[in-house]
This record gives sequence, structure tokens and C-alpha cells, in this order.
Amino acid sequence: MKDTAVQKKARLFQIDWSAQKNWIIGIVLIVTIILVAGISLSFGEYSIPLDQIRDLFISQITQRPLDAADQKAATVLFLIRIPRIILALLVGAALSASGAAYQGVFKNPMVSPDILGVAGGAGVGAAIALLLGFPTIGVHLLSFLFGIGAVSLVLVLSKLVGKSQGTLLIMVLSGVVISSIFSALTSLIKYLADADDKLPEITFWLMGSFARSGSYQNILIMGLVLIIGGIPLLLYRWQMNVLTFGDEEAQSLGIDVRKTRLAIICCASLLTASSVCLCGAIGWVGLIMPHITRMLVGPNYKVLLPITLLSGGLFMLIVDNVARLIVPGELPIGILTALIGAPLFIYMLFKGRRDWS
Amino acid sequence: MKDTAVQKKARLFQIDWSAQKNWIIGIVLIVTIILVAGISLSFGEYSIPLDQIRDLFISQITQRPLDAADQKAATVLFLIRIPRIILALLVGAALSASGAAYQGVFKNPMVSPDILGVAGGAGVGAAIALLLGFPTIGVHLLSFLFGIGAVSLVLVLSKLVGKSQGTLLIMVLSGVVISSIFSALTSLIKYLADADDKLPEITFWLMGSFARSGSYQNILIMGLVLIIGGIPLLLYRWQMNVLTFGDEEAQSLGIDVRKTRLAIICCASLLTASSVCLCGAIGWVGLIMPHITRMLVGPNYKVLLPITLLSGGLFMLIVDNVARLIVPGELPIGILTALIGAPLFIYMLFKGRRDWS
Amino acid sequence: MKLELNHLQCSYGEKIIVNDFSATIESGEIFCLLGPNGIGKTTLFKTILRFLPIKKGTITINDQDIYSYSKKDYARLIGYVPQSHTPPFAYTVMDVVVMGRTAHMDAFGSPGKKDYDFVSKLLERLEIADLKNRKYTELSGGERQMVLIARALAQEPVFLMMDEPTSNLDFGNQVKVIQNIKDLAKQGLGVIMTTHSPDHVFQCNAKVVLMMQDKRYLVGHVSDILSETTLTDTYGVHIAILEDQYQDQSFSFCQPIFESKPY
Amino acid sequence: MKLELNHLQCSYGEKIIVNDFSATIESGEIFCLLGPNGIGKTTLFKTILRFLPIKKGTITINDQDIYSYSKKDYARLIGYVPQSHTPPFAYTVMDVVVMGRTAHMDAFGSPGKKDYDFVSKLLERLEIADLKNRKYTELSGGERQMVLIARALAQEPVFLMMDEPTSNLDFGNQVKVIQNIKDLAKQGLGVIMTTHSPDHVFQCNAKVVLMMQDKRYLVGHVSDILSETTLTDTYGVHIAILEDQYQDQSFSFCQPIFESKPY
Amino acid sequence: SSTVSSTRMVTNSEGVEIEIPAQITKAAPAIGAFAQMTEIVGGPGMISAAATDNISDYFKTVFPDYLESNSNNYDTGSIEGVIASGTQVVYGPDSVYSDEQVAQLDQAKIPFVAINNIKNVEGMCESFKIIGEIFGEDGVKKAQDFVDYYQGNIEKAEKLTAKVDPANKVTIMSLRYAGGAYSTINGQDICNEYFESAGGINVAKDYTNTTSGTGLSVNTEQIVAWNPQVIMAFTKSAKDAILSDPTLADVAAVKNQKVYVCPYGVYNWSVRSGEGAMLPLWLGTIMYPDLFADTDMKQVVSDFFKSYYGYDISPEEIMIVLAGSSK
Ligand SMILES: Nc1ncnc2c1ncn2[C@@H]1O[C@H](COP(=O)(O)OP(=O)(O)OP(=O)(O)O)[C@@H](O)[C@H]1O
Ligand SMILES: Nc1ncnc2c1ncn2[C@@H]1O[C@H](COP(=O)(O)OP(=O)(O)OP(=O)(O)O)[C@@H](O)[C@H]1O
Ligand SMILES: [Mg+2]
Ligand SMILES: [Mg+2]
Repeated sequence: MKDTAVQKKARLFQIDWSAQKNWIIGIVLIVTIILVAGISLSFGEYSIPLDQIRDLFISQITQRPLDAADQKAATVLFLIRIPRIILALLVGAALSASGAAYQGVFKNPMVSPDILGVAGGAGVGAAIALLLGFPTIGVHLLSFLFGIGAVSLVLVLSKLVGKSQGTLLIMVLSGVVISSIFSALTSLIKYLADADDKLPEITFWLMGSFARSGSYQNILIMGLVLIIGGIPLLLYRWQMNVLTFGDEEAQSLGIDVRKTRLAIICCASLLTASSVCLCGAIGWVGLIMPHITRMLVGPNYKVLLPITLLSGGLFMLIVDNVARLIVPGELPIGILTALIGAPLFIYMLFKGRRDWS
Repeated sequence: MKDTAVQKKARLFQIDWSAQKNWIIGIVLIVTIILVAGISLSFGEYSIPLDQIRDLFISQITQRPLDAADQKAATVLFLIRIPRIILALLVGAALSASGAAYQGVFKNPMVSPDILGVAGGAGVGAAIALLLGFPTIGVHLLSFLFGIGAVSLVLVLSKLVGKSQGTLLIMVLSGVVISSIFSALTSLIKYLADADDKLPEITFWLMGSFARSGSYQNILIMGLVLIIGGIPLLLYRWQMNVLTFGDEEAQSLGIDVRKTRLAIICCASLLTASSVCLCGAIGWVGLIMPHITRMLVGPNYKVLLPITLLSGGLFMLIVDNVARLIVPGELPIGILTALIGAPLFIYMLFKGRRDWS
Repeated sequence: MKLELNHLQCSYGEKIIVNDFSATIESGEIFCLLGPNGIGKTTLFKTILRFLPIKKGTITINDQDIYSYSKKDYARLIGYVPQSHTPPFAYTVMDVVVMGRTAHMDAFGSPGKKDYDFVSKLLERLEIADLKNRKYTELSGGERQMVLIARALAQEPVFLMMDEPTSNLDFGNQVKVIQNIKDLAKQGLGVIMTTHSPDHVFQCNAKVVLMMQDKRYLVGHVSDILSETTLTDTYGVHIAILEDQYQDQSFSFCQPIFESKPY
Repeated sequence: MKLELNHLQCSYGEKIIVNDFSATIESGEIFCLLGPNGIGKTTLFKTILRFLPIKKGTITINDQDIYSYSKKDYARLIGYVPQSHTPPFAYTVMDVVVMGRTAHMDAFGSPGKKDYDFVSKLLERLEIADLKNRKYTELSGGERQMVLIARALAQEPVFLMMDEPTSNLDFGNQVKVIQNIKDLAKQGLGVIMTTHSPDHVFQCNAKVVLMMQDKRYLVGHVSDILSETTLTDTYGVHIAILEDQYQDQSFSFCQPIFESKPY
Repeated sequence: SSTVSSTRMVTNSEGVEIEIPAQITKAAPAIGAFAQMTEIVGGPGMISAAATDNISDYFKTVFPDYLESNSNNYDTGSIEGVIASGTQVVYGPDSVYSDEQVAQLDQAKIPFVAINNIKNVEGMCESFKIIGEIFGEDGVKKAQDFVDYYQGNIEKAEKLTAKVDPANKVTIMSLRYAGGAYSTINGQDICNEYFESAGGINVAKDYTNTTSGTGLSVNTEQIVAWNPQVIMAFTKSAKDAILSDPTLADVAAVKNQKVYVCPYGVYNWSVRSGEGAMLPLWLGTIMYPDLFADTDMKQVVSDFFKSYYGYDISPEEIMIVLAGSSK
């Protein structure tokens, strides 16, 4: 009896070599994330050597009181650095997953998560809140609401216009229109903003940063969002494969195209809107990481989606480390993602594995 | 003999009713442009009644000396208003034509003239020049050079990467990458710029305006550019039709695909780069006007391209009038084009003539 | 099971393509749509597949309106091989065919070992097992067609709808597909197919509807419907129906008669 | 004129598809490529059309290497009907067919009255004049195929290359296309076509190359090449060649022999 | 026939002489700070066009004459507007106009006086003097008056803190806050001069080596590492955010409740603004209350508004000014 089980396993491994490869990639990514996160703990403007980190963790667990210097290090470690690292991971994962989802729904590897105007809407919301001097929570909330509002507008518009035919193209077109309107509105707000005071605030806020939102509350929010938005995406990941074959074929294969698509778009928009409203517009990750991941593991969403969650998180973490450590001051994260991601992407293009074409 | 000529003409008209329709549309557009431009002369913050305009034109021609009040009106009319009107027309035509050309080359009605990074590049050039406090001519020049540079980079990159296959997709991808890098660079420059002084300047410059570049010298430049870039496009307009059927078919129909495509891209980029470097990024026209024109006259570039030159110019002129008249100070033109163009586009979508789908 | 079309009218918007079409297809039967280009075969297909709304009339399966079935249930009733197809991402052939199993998975399911095994066997039966790990985007037209047929069969439907299933297939594959269709019908599958080759209809010995230019629809068994007159009427060229023997079997087939016209 | 392929090797990158292929096609001749799916017919086509670079060997027209011709000159030598096709913008049928005249215009030319007249006549000759003002994107598959054939003929080429020209056509249109091909060849056009129907080769009474699985290529006249053995070898199914008479003409045709295999 | 008015020359900040009408009664300051300066040195009723976006409501309260002199709300961004307003002279940084626009002004015979350096105290004083010159002898006198007061305050603060041991100098930083993000200023900013004149050490003085001094994003870890003793918050909401931010709880300024909001009259005191003249004294009172015990900020504000704005400010308004911006 035992023998057959072993044989069975052996056969399984033989058959599913590609599946095994994907497991290996996944595990390598997880290990890398843990390593990079661990190393990130120790570096920063406020230097905390590794043994102090260990001590701080022990004291934290044993609830031992700390002296003044240790207290400060503890604040930096537990209230600033760890939340920031976790937030970067979560946001990277969210953006990357939502990018992958949008690319599937729109059957186009060139699509980024703000194709339906989420980022544009969120930007306007944030700009308005900043112009009116709202507190941070207000900025996040208004930004989120506008982001979701923009997508809803796109969906309603394309529903009204498209009737039954060519929904997808109409949707993209509506997205372009709404995005364009919202970005004009942002410009308008910038134009109205006081050049000495609000304008720089709005400009820099929109460039994106993790420095401003690393708190356990935000992590909780982002974590919840990732669960609420990410789990349906994971559940629907097979359906995404089928959707890439177009509406008619997907329907004939037993998929409720409208419902599934709407659900995927809602979840992906939720992820994007939350990321943008917490950390500003970080445009590049959602476009590129699904691409790169597709080159690694192929187009099958069954594997692609979980792996892209990991790779997106890792990429974001590395970029944020660069932002924290290498560059003087706090360079907006949106700039760095592009400046780091672009050469990476060009290299990938050169390697010529154009599986996604 | 005469009779047959008449008959021939009659037959011609019978056969080419659609061609006649297009002539009518063209003539209506030209008349509208002349009317709107004429009306625009009279309105503005400095009010000049129509009879004064007439007198001023007469004095200008007869070289009659003017009194102080008339002198001021003459300055406003001849040095501010007329250059501005002409510039708006030229830039609108240039952007719209280059948008139409790009859409043909990339076989995609969703493509806008900055798909290959012209606008991004031009923005960086301008931002650098403004940061370094260059004179206006320097800003224009650097912006133009960077705009053309960005496109060249895209072409070289896609050439290097693409080898022989899938050039078009690689080109679009390279465009996305280069655009993204350049927009990150713009953000970086904004970040580095003095928030009290340079930041607003850069921000507002990038939003676009005709107020800042209305001079006969610039009109001369833009006019020359429109001739140098526009005439080849007009000459190639039949080839553009053939190109939309894809590389292989176009080649089998006798088109030198690479050469033709390169020429079209170069001309269109020249038009976009010049417009952007003179008047800032005006994003919406080049995407939407070819669309709307296509709804009017169909997809055949033989008609589409000349008509879109007119409709683009007219649209830009109307938008600039709104910018001049409605808002105190100067609302950036990029904002208005979007805010006016978007509803127009939505209306068009509703009308449901989706010939371009 | 029984698929019934009653006085069906199909249209694109206001443009009526098929008018007053009635027919019954039983499972285990082969039902061929024959007719000139642009007559509305694909339109009829799309209406049955619920891609296009029914303009007038009804379509029922087992006396139940087809719109009363859920999408998934409907996919288990009817499998579909599309006429033409632009390949999306570079999925492997295995992945593409396994997508046919979607209707047999849970709401949020993804394929398990069982599904992969099922498909492996199916590919072997269709003799395309060697394509298994190839990229779908890099297949030849005919190879793709075979893969799509496999995908529809993976659906294990009651009725199989094939829009010109043989149009890009080589002669051998055509024969295999026809053979498969006959076998599947024998096992109880109802096959609805369009074809441009009357010979296929003869080979299937099937029920046929001949859709004619003047919106007449002749429905019945091939031997009753396909005659030199009706075919020549339908296609506007001179067509002879010949019969021949080979070993013990006798075959009917169509032979166009060419006339050298002066240019 | 004469199109010669000498020891040609065709490949995608390093992946060799066709190896050591030689043949000669004269204008006025019909040359059919017959072979199973994925054997390399389209690849060979693309190589002749200069879409794919020649890996080894040469292709000459009138003893001149094909790469010595300009793109435009080459388009006047060779017209092409693609196998499959995604429609771009919604051009009218007239516009699409007039594009075939491009190689006859000046460098920066666009079509004039002459071109439109030429095309009008052509459309009438092909009996699709009523499609003239229809939108190309709204045609049925078969209608599109006819339009593409018209476009290639508008090119007035010396050789016409057609990749499965009949694959989406109804029986009537198939006959018309074959008839047209025969007529065109009689007028001096060289036609190179792929097809999946050996019957078409019989009907054209053409020169044929049978591309076989083991990279053997049999070139010659149809009556010499197509036999029960070679066809059965090529396609892996049992194929009989029958002959029959109708009125005064005699016809050869292929008949697959089905075996009811146990499932 | 035209009346040939007499003209005179003023020197712009680049040392170029510009010809302007002898008597200026309609002037167009092209940025907000210069509108304030114009009211100080040119007197009431002179502004015929302005950067309208930067004219605050309180500006209109303090200078009701502006509402009359620019009743059509002409904006300096539009050359047509400037011409229509009858403006005699425009002044502002070069960057507000393109060369084409300057040429248009030139054609309309409206001189443009470039005033570029307003990044530091010296530049501010120079700007005051140029604007003074534009308004003739009276303007020059008023400008000199103001510059004396301005530099006097700086010297006074320097003198009072001169004896503080460098090792015991108070560490300070400026913090803005918006949507969760903090930003600060380094040694390049005008406010750094105010900090130093009042005996403070700007902990962010060498933060990043960019050309910009303003609006540098900074993360809380960096602030904890700097550990300033006093924080000058840009607005009331920034102060609230700083005090309630758990990550900053260990910073000395927060622990000791030494977070203050920068005062805001017609405009914020810590950016280029005439009211910056009072900032050294205010900074002194928050960093060294003992040394500045004699300085009554309420009186300083009251005197400033009376002497330079010609406005009798009420005690309630003074409280509002000293409390800073509430946004
Ligand atoms: N989306 C559409 N909108 C309007 N008319 C259409 C559309 N698609 C097809 N048609 C028209 O409807 C008619 C029927 O088309 P259909 O595709 O059903 O023909 P078919 O019988 O399948 O032809 P074929 O044998 O060529 O595939 C044709 O005249 C075609 O031009
Ligand atoms: N772009 C490509 N890259 C690599 N291999 C390809 C590519 N396109 C086709 N192939 C492979 O080349 C071989 C020949 O393909 P080709 O399209 O020439 O076949 P064909 O004879 O035309 O088949 P069919 O009768 O099905 O049209 C096939 O095995 C196919 O999978
Ligand atoms: Mg069809
Ligand atoms: Mg082929």
C-alpha cells in the first residue's frame, strides 16, 4: 500500500514538473521577501544594530520596561519601520494583483490598474481634501470615494452607452474619458491652489510615498482590503483565464461574463483605490509586475495571480528600501518605481521572452 | 463635345455622392473657422467693438498713425489676439493630424499622439529648462529636442529589442516604458524644483497655454512645422489606409512598411513635439478629434486627414476662446480641452455611431 | 433531449437576418446547416447560444425556454466550437482544453487532477496529444481548430454546436472530425454544425436544413433535401449529384459542373 | 514568367519547418499545395511573399532573386489573399478593394476615378457588386473572403498566392473561385494556392505538391501525384479515389472510407 | 495728439535700467508677496491688477482700497487684462511671463520690472527697495523705513541671543503636514535665517542637497533621529497631527509640549512675506522666553499693522494672527 502511494507521488511529480517549478518560484519569492524584510529592519536614518533589534523584540514579548534610548529605538522599529515594510508589501501585492486582473478582463497585457480611472479619481479626491485642509483620514476617505466613484461612473457610462454590444471597448473608451476629465480636474485644483502652500502639498502627495501612512491602523485597513478584494480575485482566477478568450467563448464555456467581469473589476478597483488613497499614485507596478511574472510562470492565472502577489510585494519593498536608504531625503515612491522598474522591464524585453505577446 | 463634359460631370456627381458630402463638410468647417475666428477678434478682456476693428485694419494697411487709445487697441488686436487665434488653429490642426496618423500606424483608435513618449519627453525638456531658468526660446528648444529625443529612443529601443517580429507591439511597449521614465523624471524635477517659485512655473507650463506663446515668430515656426510635417502626412494618407491592415498585408500590397511607418511617425512626432514645446501638453485633442471626425466622414484617411486638420483647429480655437473669455486670468488650456472635449465625446458615444470600433 | 426552434426570427438590431425558422434536433442526431455565405448560419448559431437575443419565436430544450437555464447549466447542455478565433495570451494547449471543464467545476473552482486526466485522454483520442505542451498562439490554423474541438468536447455537452468545424482542417483531420462527430452522435450527443461541403452531409447521413437565398428553409433528411435542383438553386452554380461504389459501400457526392465561359 | 524555388529551407528562427524544397511555377499555371495541418504551407507562402527571410536556398522570378525587386514591383508580380484576417477600421468594401490598386499608383498617389472604375468592374465580374458600399467589418466570413480575393485581383499581379482561398466560402462561391482561378490561369496568371480539398486539385487539373509528414515533397501533375497510396500516407486515413461520368465529362474525386471503430 | 508724460528710470534686480512713467498710480504686482509689499511701500489704492489667486480674504479686509483699485479683478496672468486695467508698470519675477508676453507688454508701452531675488532676507530687502523706487521718492523712503525695521528686528533677536552658549542653543525645525506627509525646510530657505537670528539651530539645515529649500518630504524616523527641542508647525492642523502622532511621541519638542503654530496675518510669516519681519522676535519668544521676556508679541503685531498697513487691528484679530493658520 505504501509503495503505491510513493509511486503515485512520483508519478505526480513526473507529470507536474511545471507545477513544481511554479512552487519553487513561489517559495523562492517568499524566502526572498522574508530576507529582504529582515534586512530592511536594521537600516534607516535611525540606526539600530541587529542585536538591539533582537533585544527589542525580546523586551516587546516579555513586556520588559525600556530605558530612554531603547524606547526611542523601539518607537522607530515598531511604529515606523515595521509598519512601513508591511505596508509596502501589501500595497505592492495589491497593485500587482489588480493590474493582472485588469489585464485579464481586458484581454490586453498593456492595461494598467488605472485604465478605468481609479487613480485619476483618487487623485482628485485627495487634491480636494488637501485644498480644503482636511485631516489625513479625510484625505484618505475622500480619495478612496472619488477613486471608486470614477470607476462606477465608467461602468454606468459604458452600460448606458454600450447597451449590449462591444462593452469592452466602450468601457475602455469611457475609462479614457473619465480619466481625462479627472486629471483635468486635478490640474484645475492645482491651478486654484495657493502656489506657496497647497500646490507643493498636492503635487508631492500625488507622487506617492509610504512614509506618510505607515501605521498599524492603515496596515489593518490595507490588510482587510487585500482580503476583501484579493480573495475573490484568487477564487476567480480560473475564470480570468476563460475571460481572456472573449465574451462569447467565455459564456459558451459556462461563465456568467457580466457578473464575473463586474466582480473582478470591483475587487481590482477596490485594491487600486485603497493603495492610491493610502500611498498616492504608484503607477508602474500594476503594469509591469504582472508582465514580468507572466514571463516567469506563463499566462495561466491559476499560477500567475498568487505569484504576482508575491513578486509585486517584493518589488515594492525593494523600491521602498531604495527610497528610504539610498536616496537623500524622501524621494517620492512613484518616481523610484518607474526609474527602477523601467530598466528591469527593458532588460526583460531584451531577454526576448515575449510570451505575453 | 461640351455636352459630354457636362454629362461626365453629372455622372461624377452621381457616383461620388459620398465624396460630395465630404466636400460639404470640409467647406462648412472652413466657413465656421473663419466665422469663429472673426468673432474671436472682438471679444476679450480688452473690448474692441467691431467697427474699431475695421478701422484698425484700415489704419494698419494704410499705415495711418494712431492715437493713444487706438494704439493700445491695435496692440491688443495685432500682437495678442490675432497671433493667439492663429496659433490655436495651427496647434489644433497639428495635434489632431498627428493623432490620426498615429492611430492609423498603430491600427488602434485608442492611440493618442503621445503614445511614443513625445509629450513626456517634451515635458522633461521644458521642466529642465525652466528649472535652470532658461529664456523662453531655450525652453521651447530644449522641450522640442527632448520630445524628439524620446521618440527616437523609443524607435531605437524597439529596433534593438524587436529584431524583425512584432515590431508594433514592442514599439508601443517601448513607448509606455519611455513615457513612464520621462514622466518620472518630470516628477523628479518638480520634486527638486523650488516649491515657492519653480514648481508652480513648471506645473502651470505643463498644463499648456496659448497666452504664453502668441507671437508672429512662433506662428511662423508652427506654420513651417505644419508644412514640413503635415504635407508628407497628406501625401501618405492613402498609404495609412493600407497600413491599418497590418504589416504583412500592407507589404503584399506594395507598401514599404518600415520606411512608410517611420516617415509617418517622424512627421507626426514633429507636429506633436512642436505643439507641446510651444504650448505645453494639450492631451485630449489628438485622441478625440480624429475619432469624432471618423464618425463624420468614415475611416478613409484620404478624406479623414484633411478634415481632421480643420476640425482639430476649429475645436482648439473654440476651446481657447472659452479659456480667454470665461475665466479671469488664464485657465490652462489642457484643462479646458478635457472639460469641453469629454462631454462632446460622451455625446458622440451616445449617438452610437461606433464606426471606428 | 430535444432542442426545438419555433418560428424563430434572428436579427442584428432591426436588421432581420433569419425569419420564421422552425426545426427540432434530438440528441443523438446530426443536424447540418447548409447555405450560401451571409445567409445567417452564424447568426442562427449565436441566437441559439444566447449571444444574440431572440427577436421573435422561441427556443426550448426539453420544453423549457433556453433562457430559463443558468449560464453554467447551459454550458453543460451546449458546447460550442467558434468559427474564427483570435488567440489571446500564450496559453498551452493543455490549459486551453482544460477551460472546457469550467462548467463542471464549482463556482470558484479551478481544474484539478481529474480534469487534467480527462483532457489528456481526450487529446489522445483526438490524436493531438503531442500538442499538449505547445503554445496555443504558435499553432497552425488547423491545429488550433482541433484544439477548439477538443475544448468543446471537454465540456461533455448534450448538444455540440460547430460553426464550420472543418473549414481549416486538412483532409485527414476533416475525415477524423466527421468520424468523431458520427461516433459522438452514436453515443447520444446531438451535433449541430454548419458546413460548406454537401459531401459532409452525405457522409454524416444527417438531418439537414438548406437555407436558400429567398429565405426558404428546407428541413429534412439529406436524401430528401439535397437534390441537383435544390443545390443548384441555392448556390447559383450547376451542381451534379453522383453516386459511386467502392468495395461494398456506395457513396453520394456533389460535383460542380464547370463551364468555360468566354472572358 | 517563371517562379523558381531552389532547395529552399524555411524556418521560424532556428525552428526549421520546410527543408530542401524545389519547384518551378510558370505563369498560366495553377500550382496547388496539399498537405496536413501544420506541415508548413503557410510558412512556405510567407517565405515566398518575403514576410519571412529565406533560411537557405533561393527563390527567383525570371532568374532574378526575389529580394532584388522593390516592394512595389514585387507587389505587381505577386498578389496575396491571406488565410485569416482581423478587420481593422470599418472601411467600405470599395475602399478595401481599391487598396489593391496601391502598387499601381505613384509614390504618394491615392486612387483616382480610373482605379474606382476598374474595381467596380472587377466586383461585378466576381458578382459581389452589391457589397460595394457595405462596411467590411460587418460582412460574413465568406463575404470577406470574396472581398480579399477581389483586392488581390485588383493588384493585377503575375502570380496570385491564395492561402486556403475557399476555406470559408459556400459551395457556390467555392465553385466560382475555382472557376475564376481556372479562367485567370487561362489568361496567363500563375496561381499558387493551398487547399485542403484534393477535389479542388482534380477540378483545376493542376500541378500539385503533396507535402508529407516525413518531409517528403512529391511534385508533379495531379494525375501523377494523387493516388490512394500517397493520399492515405499523407493524411493517415483511408482515402479512395473514384471516377465517375456526368453527361460527357468524367470526374475524379476523393472519398474517405469511414470505419465504425468500437468506442 | 498724445500727451507726452515724463519718465524716469528704475533699476531691476538684474541691474538693467527700465524706463517707467514718472508718476505711478496704477501698478501691477505679479505675485502675492509683491501685492503686500506694494501696499506697504506704495500706499493704498495703487494696485490695478494682481495675481488674483494669491489675494486672501484677509488681505481684502486689511486693504479695502484694493477692492476699488482693482474692481474688475484684473489678473496679471493675462496681458490683455493688464492692458485693459490701464496699468502703468508691472513687476515680478522673470518666470511669470514668457519672452513673448514681455514683448507684448513692451509693444503696449507697459514696462516690466524684473524682481527675481526673494529667496532670502537680503533679497527681500532689495525687492522692497526696488518697489519703493517704482513709487518715487515717497516710496523709497517708506521702503527704507521698512527695511530698517526688518533688519532691526533681526539684529535685536541676534543681540538678545548672542550670549547663548553654542552648545546650549535650542534645536528647532519647521514642519508642514498634509495628508499624512510631513515636509520641512533646510538651510536654503529664508526661514532658516530667522531661526538662526533667534539663536536656534535648524536640525534640518543640511537635509538633502537639492536646490530647493522648501517642501522637503521627511519621514518620522528622521524626525525622531533629529529629536528637535522646538517644532514650528506650519498650521494648526499640522500641530494637532504632530501632537497626536504616536511615532513622534518620544521627540523632545512633543514630549515637552513645545510645538507652536507659525503666525499668519495677511500671509504666513515663515515664507517670503513682509510679515516675516516679525518672525525673529516671535521665534525668540518661543525658544528663549526668558531672554525675550520684554517682547510683547501682541504689541509688535499691533504696531506693525498700524505703521505699515495703516490698519487698526483689534485684539481679537491679533489673537487670530498669532494663533496661525487653522487649516
Ligand atoms: N455585427 C453585425 N451587424 C450587422 N450585420 C451583420 C453583423 N454580422 C453579420 N452581419 C450580416 O448578417 C448576415 C448573416 O451573417 P452570418 O455571419 O450569419 O452569415 P453566415 O451564413 O454565417 O455566412 P458564412 O457562411 O459566410 O459564415 C450577413 O449579411 C452579414 O453581413
Ligand atoms: N510564429 C510561429 N513561431 C513558431 N512556430 C510557428 C509559428 N507559426 C506557425 N508555427 C509552426 O510552424 C508549423 C507550420 O505552420 P504553418 O502555419 O506553415 O502550417 P500550415 O501547413 O499552413 O497548416 P494549416 O493547414 O493548418 O494552415 C506548425 O507546426 C506551427 O505550429
Ligand atoms: Mg458563418
Ligand atoms: Mg496555413
